[in-house]
Amino acid sequence: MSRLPRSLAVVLTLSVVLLALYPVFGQVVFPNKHAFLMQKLTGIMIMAVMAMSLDLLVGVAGLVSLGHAAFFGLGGYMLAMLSPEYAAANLWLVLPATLIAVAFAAAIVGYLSIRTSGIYFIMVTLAFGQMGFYFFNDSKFAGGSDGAYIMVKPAVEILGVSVLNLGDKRTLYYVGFGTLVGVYLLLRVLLASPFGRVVSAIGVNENRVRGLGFDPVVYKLVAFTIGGTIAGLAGFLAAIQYGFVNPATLSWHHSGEALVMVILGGMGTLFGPAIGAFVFELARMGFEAMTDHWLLPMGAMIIAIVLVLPKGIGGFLLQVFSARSKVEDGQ
Amino acid sequence: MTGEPKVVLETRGLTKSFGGLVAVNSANYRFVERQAHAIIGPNGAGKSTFVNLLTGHFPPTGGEILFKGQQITGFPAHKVSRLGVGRSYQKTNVFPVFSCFENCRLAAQAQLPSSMRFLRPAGRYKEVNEQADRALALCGLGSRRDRVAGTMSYGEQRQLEIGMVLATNPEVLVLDEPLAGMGKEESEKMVGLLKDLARHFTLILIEHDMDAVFSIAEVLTVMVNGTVLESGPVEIIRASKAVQDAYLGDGAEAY
Amino acid sequence: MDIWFFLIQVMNGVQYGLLLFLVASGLTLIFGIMGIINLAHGSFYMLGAYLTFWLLQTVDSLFLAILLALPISAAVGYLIEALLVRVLYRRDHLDQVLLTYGLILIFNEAQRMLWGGDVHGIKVPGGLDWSIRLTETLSYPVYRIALSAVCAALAGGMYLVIQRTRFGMWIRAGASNRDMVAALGINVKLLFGAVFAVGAVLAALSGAIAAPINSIGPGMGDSILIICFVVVVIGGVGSIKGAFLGALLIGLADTFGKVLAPDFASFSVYGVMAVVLLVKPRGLFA
Amino acid sequence: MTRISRRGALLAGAAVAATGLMPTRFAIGQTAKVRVGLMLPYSGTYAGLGEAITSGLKMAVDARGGKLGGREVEYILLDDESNPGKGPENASKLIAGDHVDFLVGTVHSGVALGMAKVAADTGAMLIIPNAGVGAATGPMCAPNIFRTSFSNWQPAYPMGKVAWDRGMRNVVTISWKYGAGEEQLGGFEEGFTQRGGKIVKRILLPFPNEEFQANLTEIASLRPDGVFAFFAGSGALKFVKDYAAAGLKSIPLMGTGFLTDGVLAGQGEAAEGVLTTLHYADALDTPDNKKFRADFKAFSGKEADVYAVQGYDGGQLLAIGMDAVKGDTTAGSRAALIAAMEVAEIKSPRGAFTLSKAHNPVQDIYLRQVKNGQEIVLGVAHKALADPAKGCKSA
Repeated sequence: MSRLPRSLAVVLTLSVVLLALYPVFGQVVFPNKHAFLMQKLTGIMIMAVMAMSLDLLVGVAGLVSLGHAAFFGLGGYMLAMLSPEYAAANLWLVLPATLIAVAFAAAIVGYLSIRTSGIYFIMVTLAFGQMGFYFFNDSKFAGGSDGAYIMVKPAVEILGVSVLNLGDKRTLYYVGFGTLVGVYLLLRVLLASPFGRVVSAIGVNENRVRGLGFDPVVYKLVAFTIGGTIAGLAGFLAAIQYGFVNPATLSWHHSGEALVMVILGGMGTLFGPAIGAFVFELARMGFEAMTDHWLLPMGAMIIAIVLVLPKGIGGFLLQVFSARSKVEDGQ
Repeated sequence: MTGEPKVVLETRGLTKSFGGLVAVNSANYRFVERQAHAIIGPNGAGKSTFVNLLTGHFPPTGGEILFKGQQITGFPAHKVSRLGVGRSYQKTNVFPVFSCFENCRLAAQAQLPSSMRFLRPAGRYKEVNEQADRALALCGLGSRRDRVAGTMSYGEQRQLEIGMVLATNPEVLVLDEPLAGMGKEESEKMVGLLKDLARHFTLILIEHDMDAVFSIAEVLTVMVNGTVLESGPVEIIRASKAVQDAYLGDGAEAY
Repeated sequence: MDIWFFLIQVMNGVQYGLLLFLVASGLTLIFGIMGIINLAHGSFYMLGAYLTFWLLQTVDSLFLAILLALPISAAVGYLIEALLVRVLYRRDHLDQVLLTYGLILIFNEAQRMLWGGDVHGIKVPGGLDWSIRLTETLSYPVYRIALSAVCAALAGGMYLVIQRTRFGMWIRAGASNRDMVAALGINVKLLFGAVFAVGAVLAALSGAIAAPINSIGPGMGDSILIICFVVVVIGGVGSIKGAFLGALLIGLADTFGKVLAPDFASFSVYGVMAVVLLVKPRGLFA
Repeated sequence: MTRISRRGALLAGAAVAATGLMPTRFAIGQTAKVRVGLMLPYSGTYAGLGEAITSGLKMAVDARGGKLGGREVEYILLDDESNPGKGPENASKLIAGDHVDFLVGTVHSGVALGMAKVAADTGAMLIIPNAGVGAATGPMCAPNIFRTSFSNWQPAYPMGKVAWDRGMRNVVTISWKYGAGEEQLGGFEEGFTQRGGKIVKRILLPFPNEEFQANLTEIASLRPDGVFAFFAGSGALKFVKDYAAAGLKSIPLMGTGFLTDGVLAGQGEAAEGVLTTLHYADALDTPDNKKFRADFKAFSGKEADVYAVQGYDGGQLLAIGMDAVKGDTTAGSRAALIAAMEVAEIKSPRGAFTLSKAHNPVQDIYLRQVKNGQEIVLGVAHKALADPAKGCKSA
């Protein structure tokens, strides 16, 4: 991934700072809606993490998955299953355990699906995703179709002293924010690494990469596993936020929404899918507030964006800002 | 180096059939170190299939391939490439969104023991960078280092294609129609480059342009319908009546 | 389960499979020829059912209602192709996915605005509203048999059209090479518009003729969509023959899954798909 | 795009700021409206149910001059899409974002559980006007959670006795494989087997699969004395039709009222003779019910159904509570509010009922049958039935 145009980097940084400061000024700007908006933004940031993790597969490695939500959901279910019923789980134990379990699941699903490609890959991932959905939907031990509850949020303690109260909305907001920024930076580092370069190249022309001496299957599998694990992290946080997991979080509808966020935001740009998550969720919120028939403007908006902005919002921003920086450079 | 000519790459009875159609039929080749070996033949003669077999892109139906005496039959493409058999493609096959340097750097990166490295930026591997720059210089694109590949002229992209192969640090270069679709000027430049390369590498060249072939290659093999019609030093084959009848005449007309 | 009931279950599976084939055939046609992943295919299925229900309130004959619903569906399909889909041919598959996803939302909302959120049923037309006695306790509804016959006849017709006619030849050519179709001097725009309309009609027809044994309600298009994709992919994208076999396979898997392994019934369909694709990564007839 | 939505957010913010000038807390004066959040399905399969509940509740409030405890009422409607994945999020939105005094909802059990979870966490007042999930007045029961409808067990249990009394000994039960289905089948099976009846087979289909043919064939081969089914909405419509078309009418079909309510017209002749139990019947021949039905028709333009009744009773329960505290919704009078609601006797169109310790109605369950396309009330199947509220600590 090439570096972002400087002016775009500035704009994005400013947006992130604004997001970071929201809990401070939100009370003043939206006195009535503040608590709700903070909660909503927390949820959106978690979805943005999910969208970015999917972008690693779809936009970078060219692996269009329609089963990504399975890992998101699994992350949440792991927390629900590992939490004692009426006591707090220890985050330092449940988080790594969750991530390992999700990574394991992603590696198996990836190993089986990566032998197919194109539309077949989409469908195989869909099949595995739906299997995951039905596994939790039909099984008794995790609440079946009614879902399961995490009655007490995990404790974050260092040497027996609580350092973070995940029950506090503002704390959770910053946990979500930190995860968003952290995952973005992590993925940037990853994409700049030798591994990331190979994966990016696979997304462009897999056969050529093979000809150069790399085995694409292995790289795709590792990328799939990393993406799935990050989605699991997002699902883990989402489960903490509402103390609730439901099979619907694994279903293809949820995968589809994440995919829409990625395409809408601009595949392969990483920041784009995060923006896509914000646009998608905020637009839905806005349209819902405006009209009962909110699906109509929502559908129209998606169609308009796909017709007008072929590379998504992120691609559009890149285009605008790189044109501008050329002007600035006197070119 | 003197003495016995050393065979780098060899095929024995190499055969590939698709369904009922035999594309390559029991091909026996010996590619000698630092020799430029051209394979010519009419369209559909099985040249490209042969290249794909040689570089592991297709598994053969029968026969074997030996690299420095070692069995590599059925090795996948990435393994063959890492052993030192680099190839270029008939259709331009560079990464258009990457810069020239990045194209070569990625190719050079294949020489790292493993690319499963996740944290240190790829651009900070000094030896990889040096190798990429060497390859760029060799293929004549040193001045184009930071150009985005997709924005360059067709001829330059073909050059870059060769540069990428060079960056993988190969011993054998398998070039599939490097001159295809090039204008006269571009062609001349490329022929010059190939002549240069012929001094350093074992060259296996698939090409239609006879003038280029005669000026570069030392050994010539003519393939027709999947089988070897004739093989030997360029001058001899060039004079061979059978070859002239079977291929060169038609080929010249068709060209 | 004795042999008699086993055979009846096979019949159930085949009947369900034939219906699935009819819906999926339009999807695989559009998919194979135009390279378009049409998520809105299920919406046309819904459209056919609702149009039939709506027209039945005025025309009083199921046959007539279906006959009237088809040209309307074709027109809607053609318009969507001409106004929206056409813009995206040179684009990435995923842009088409996004576009047709947006269309689903619009279709669903339009359905709600036009016909409300209630669930409706259509009476089985007189003459077909009786059952054939199979065992002491079980009868088989004649309408289901008629439905299977129609689906089978359409499948046969489709086979003939594709194998024997010029249109079919274009279709086969288009599936393998889009540029070649253009080279043959065929108006590709018109061909694609027609194919999209035909796909829409096939989906609408399925929704319409299945309406008497189905319930007509919101979201009916979404649930059929996924199962159709499963069918298409199992058969091999673009292959009508594959869709036919895939549909029968899924119909039988669903039927026997429910009876023999009820705890894994939901798995059965997806399990079959996963296994097929792991063995033949491009479907049965790619 | 981002710019537009940002502007939209600013506009919304300005609007919010404007309303923010008005006092929302009772403490400032009785001018503020009571905020009632209706979180119900307004789209999708259950949209009609959501609308009926809304109309019923509004009608109850309008009957009191549009006021609760002397305060005007403001409704905040939110479409829950029957999406359990977003249940807690939507409930939080109403509580934290819209500061509702009462949360009312919903139809889908999974969503209702999410709401109950949020209500338990935040202490918000919740009234469930439909979802029958047992846990809401079972393990998750709480002082601030009320239900004016039924528990899934409740309408199904009395059918067990009915089946036994009618001479059935071997019965097949069938439903979708999800919470409500299994709870309803459980209710019937408990009532039937405790008298000695035998469940030949319990068939559970993947939700919301509507292709029943394979299972109907299976039922035919099992030849039971009767079949008890729980389906709702389009599934109910289709199941009853397919059951008849498969020639199974010689085997009596039973279910809870959801098998026929609202879809009877679509089922047509196929529904003839189907036996159902429910806490309400459209044809209930009481003055209260007749008046309610006439009023509801005038109020909403639609025929009343069980959902309208449940919404209406939700409104009545609200009114009783708010009258007791004279409209004071502050924390100080919360205990009084809850106490008044707990002992309320609600004059429902279904017949008067009270609430159990777990806050679920203690109500009569009627036996109904479809005759000549009409639902006929055959009598009371079980008088003043209370849900056992398994797992509820306060019951």
